[in-house]
Amino acid sequence: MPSLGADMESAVVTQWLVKPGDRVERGHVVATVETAKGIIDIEIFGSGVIEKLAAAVGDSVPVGGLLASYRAEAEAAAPAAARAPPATAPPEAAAPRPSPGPTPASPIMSGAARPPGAPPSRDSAAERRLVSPAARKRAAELGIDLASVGPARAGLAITIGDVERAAERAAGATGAQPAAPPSRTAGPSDMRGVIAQAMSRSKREIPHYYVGTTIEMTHAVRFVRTWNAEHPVTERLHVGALLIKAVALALEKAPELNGFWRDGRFEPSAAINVGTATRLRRGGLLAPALEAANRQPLPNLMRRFQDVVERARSAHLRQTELADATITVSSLGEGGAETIYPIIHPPQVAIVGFGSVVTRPWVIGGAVAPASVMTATLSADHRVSDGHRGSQFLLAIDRLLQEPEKL
Amino acid sequence: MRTSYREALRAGLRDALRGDPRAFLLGEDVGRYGGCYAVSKGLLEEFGPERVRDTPLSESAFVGAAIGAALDGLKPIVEVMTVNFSLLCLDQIVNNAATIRHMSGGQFSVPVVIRMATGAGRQLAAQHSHSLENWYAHVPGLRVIAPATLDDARWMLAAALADPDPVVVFEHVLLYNVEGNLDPAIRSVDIDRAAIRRAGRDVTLVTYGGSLPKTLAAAATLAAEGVEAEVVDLRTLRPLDDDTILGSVRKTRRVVVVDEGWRSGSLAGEVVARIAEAAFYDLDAPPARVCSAEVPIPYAKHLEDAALPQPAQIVAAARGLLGS
Amino acid sequence: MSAATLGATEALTREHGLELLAGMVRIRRFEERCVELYSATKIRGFLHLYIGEEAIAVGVLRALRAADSVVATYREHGHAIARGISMRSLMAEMYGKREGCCRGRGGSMHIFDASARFFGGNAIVGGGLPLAVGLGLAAKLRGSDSVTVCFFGEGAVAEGEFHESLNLAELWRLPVLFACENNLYAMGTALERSESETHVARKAESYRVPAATVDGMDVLAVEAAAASAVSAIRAGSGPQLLELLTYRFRAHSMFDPELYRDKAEVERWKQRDPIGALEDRLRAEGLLADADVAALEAKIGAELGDAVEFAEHGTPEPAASLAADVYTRRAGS
Amino acid sequence: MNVQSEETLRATILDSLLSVAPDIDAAALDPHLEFREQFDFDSMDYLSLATALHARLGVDVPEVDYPKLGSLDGCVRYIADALSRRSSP
Repeated sequence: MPSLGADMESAVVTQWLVKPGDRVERGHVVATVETAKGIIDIEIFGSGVIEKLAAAVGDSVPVGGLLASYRAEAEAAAPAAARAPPATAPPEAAAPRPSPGPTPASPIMSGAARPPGAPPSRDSAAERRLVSPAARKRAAELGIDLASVGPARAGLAITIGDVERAAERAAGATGAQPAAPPSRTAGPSDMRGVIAQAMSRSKREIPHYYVGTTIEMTHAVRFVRTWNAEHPVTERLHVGALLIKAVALALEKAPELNGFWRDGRFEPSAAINVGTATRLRRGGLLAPALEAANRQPLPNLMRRFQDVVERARSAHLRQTELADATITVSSLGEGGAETIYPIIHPPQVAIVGFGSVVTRPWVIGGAVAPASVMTATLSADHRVSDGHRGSQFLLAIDRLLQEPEKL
Repeated sequence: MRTSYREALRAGLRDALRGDPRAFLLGEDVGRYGGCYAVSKGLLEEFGPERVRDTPLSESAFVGAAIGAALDGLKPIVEVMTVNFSLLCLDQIVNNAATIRHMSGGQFSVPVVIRMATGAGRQLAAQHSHSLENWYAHVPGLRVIAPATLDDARWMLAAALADPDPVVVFEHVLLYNVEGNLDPAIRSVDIDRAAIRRAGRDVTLVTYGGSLPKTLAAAATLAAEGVEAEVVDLRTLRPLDDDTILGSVRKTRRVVVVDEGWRSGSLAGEVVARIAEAAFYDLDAPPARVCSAEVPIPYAKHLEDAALPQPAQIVAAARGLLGS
Repeated sequence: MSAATLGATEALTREHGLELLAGMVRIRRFEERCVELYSATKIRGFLHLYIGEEAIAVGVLRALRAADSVVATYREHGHAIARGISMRSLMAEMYGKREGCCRGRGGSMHIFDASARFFGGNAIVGGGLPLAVGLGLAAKLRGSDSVTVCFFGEGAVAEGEFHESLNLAELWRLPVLFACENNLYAMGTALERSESETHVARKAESYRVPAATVDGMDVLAVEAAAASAVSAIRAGSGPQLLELLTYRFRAHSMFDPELYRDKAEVERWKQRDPIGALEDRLRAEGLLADADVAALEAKIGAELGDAVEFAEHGTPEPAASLAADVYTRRAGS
Repeated sequence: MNVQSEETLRATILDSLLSVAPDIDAAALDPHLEFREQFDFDSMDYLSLATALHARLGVDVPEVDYPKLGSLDGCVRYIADALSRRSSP
């Protein structure tokens, strides 16, 4: 089983396209497997005759596990050196995306499966997903994530036609046919697995530090209430939008919290794209990004916020919206717990948590009085920033929320 | 009007000799013999030995002499029997004809037309069958044209003679016997532009010269399968008409270049490179080439056929790009 | 041969003698200045000097009319000057300037001048012979009586184009004078090391081309032979060939170690310097005084100084016009 | 308001609900039960529902009235009331 990305640990065989005795050529698609990110073709990395299928349809095979064996030309039976492209396409646009990350070496890469004389290095062409230049360009224009587009048939490259059909499906899905998902966005059944992998990786790899503070929300809550009383339903605000805007503005002065940790180093992001952790009704969560959140007027940001939350909950998000976030905000909303200690979503380097707004005793002008307050926490990557910077960042958010009309 | 490619060329020559007293034809056996491929048959009788001039087997001298005469303002039309023989006068074409205008700072033009037969298909083996159009198409200062249709055979010579610079004309040996009707509406052709010989939306087939009939046959086969191929006839191999080539590729997003030259260092390679440079993001599949096998063209029919681009290979290449 | 026998049979006037002398000295001084300028890196590329061979260009080209044509070699400064191309135009071309005769495209080896019907220096040995045949053919087809002179070295005799061209020119009876400048060495290869038959005139005879061997160091002899040949050709004799025996005093190009020839041999030939020989005869006949030489040198010095000045102040051809003149109508590829 | 029109209204409201939350099972919906309980609705969902109702029916629900949209029955009641208030002078 080839590794199709750093987050993948195993996949389920969904179809065999060859049987023992079949002749295969390097590059043939021999099977399809289902991963958390969708169904992916498995290409064979050498030529020969299939001897044995080691995994049956429905079997979950760990990365590096044996899928099948084949007899290479003039050689004894060898494990099938099947490799498939990473599910994540290379970046299309200027906006940074998480990279597929390094692929751990696996036994199937070694030994007789390699053609004689071939270097033991990874074959990037074999791993690469076949996408035509025209398809790449069109996908970038349409904002279609190529990972959500499949070829007309296994083994073919993704063409501009495939991209345009995917775009039509996506457009149809957001319109009259909500039942048809536009992309292979992770569904509820595999959502848990995706979260499990990402969070395991996060806890395994990222040295988190945590800082927290309590923020008075009287002004912010009153601002929203007044605004909403004065505006029709289509123009109303949600406290969450204020929080996102405050985070985004505070990030302008905290670049070490905004970006990605990749290949052993921090890549700061010029764009501030705030992911909003959105709980799904059937369990799990998604964090669609609000792009350039620091630069959008609050009403616009609110509309966009409402839009992505709605679409996240109705499975209409585009993959790009999930991949674009440079930081994440996790807000518990009303009626929830007071404090959350969130875990960073790799390859991001920080996540901000907001608890529920609650009424608590608060010292105002030397006297204790009831006030609306909220706990803000920051989990950040210690490889990139230190607690002191994190603390300053939270205090900046606090200051911004005290003057909500300026957001 | 029913005619053959050979007769169409002859009609063009006759027009030239009648229409311009500066024009004259010279080459090996163009006079009494009537031309190796009988293109100039009958012209000696009509125009006399001064203007239909047999030469000794001295390619360098008579091609050089034509260049010298052109330097002095005449309009020589040289026939070199085959492109293989033209290697004997490569010096004159490349070092003199192509350079003198530039080397002289624009003082002299070389309005010579050099015709030569090219290509395989008549079992003439390796010293009479090669396609070296790209050798000439490589050279700045030359214009290289390849009439592939009756109308082009009929009218390209006039356009070539009107060009003040040296023009090399390639006539594929398999085309000489092609027969058909000239389009009476056509009285001249534009040698600056490639021609779309068949319109289509699914894949572009770029070709020239003797490969055009094969490519059109392939397009017909593809059409029967529901694949609409657009066939671009380059006509002018230098300068290439990038606009027409790229326009077609941008429409179909797939391209097969059919070239009887060998693949390595071929004109097909140049066409593909230009497409990659200028239309990379319009491509839906890697450009493909169908070229001759990299062997000296062999004598035996089955071997010769195997060495040359054939319609089936063109069809297969197009199918490959379409995944069909 | 000695200076005393120079042009012994020719009657010589002072005016004629001074013209010939001035023609050769102009070439000599021009090239000597080129050596200096090359050393100062003002002139680059290959620079092939004609020093020692001036009698040929001066002697042969005096036979031509304006409507006649010249095809030369890459050692063609002498031919260009003798044909009347201005020193300014030549020097600016050496400098690679836009005011040069070829706008800096040609340089030393590729001098062209349409008004002089000078169809090029040609840096392909033998490459000019077919062109000369073509120019002759054009004249014949037009019915004009103009003649083409084609200069080439004895090295070109080994090329097929020499044989093809002589054959074709005679076959078609074309008005071409083939002027072979036999300076004994093709770069470093002596004639006897490259030819089974070292008499170039004999090769011409095998193509039925009338040929004569002439002392190329004797400007009067060259002049007489060329005048006779050109007049016969103009009258319709068909092509002729002159083998002009000469010697270059300097290296093949600017510098070479001259391992291929003996220093004593070079010195021997220098004793026969065509300029010195003519001077000697003119003085001997009382036709030349020191003051004449001084005046001549002063005049040529001024012309040369003006040419260098002109070239120095020329404008470099803008690189933007790089692709100009590749084609007449367009820049295309 | 007759039965017919209430049924039409109920269908429209249900449609709006499904447009906001297409993942809920309409067949299993309990009209009396709060959306919050049944479908884990949060304030953003209520805002979205209010926006959808405004788009379909032109009713602008003030923020203070969001709690009245808590269940399907509540929605029908509230919207019918709002519509009748709007139509009668």
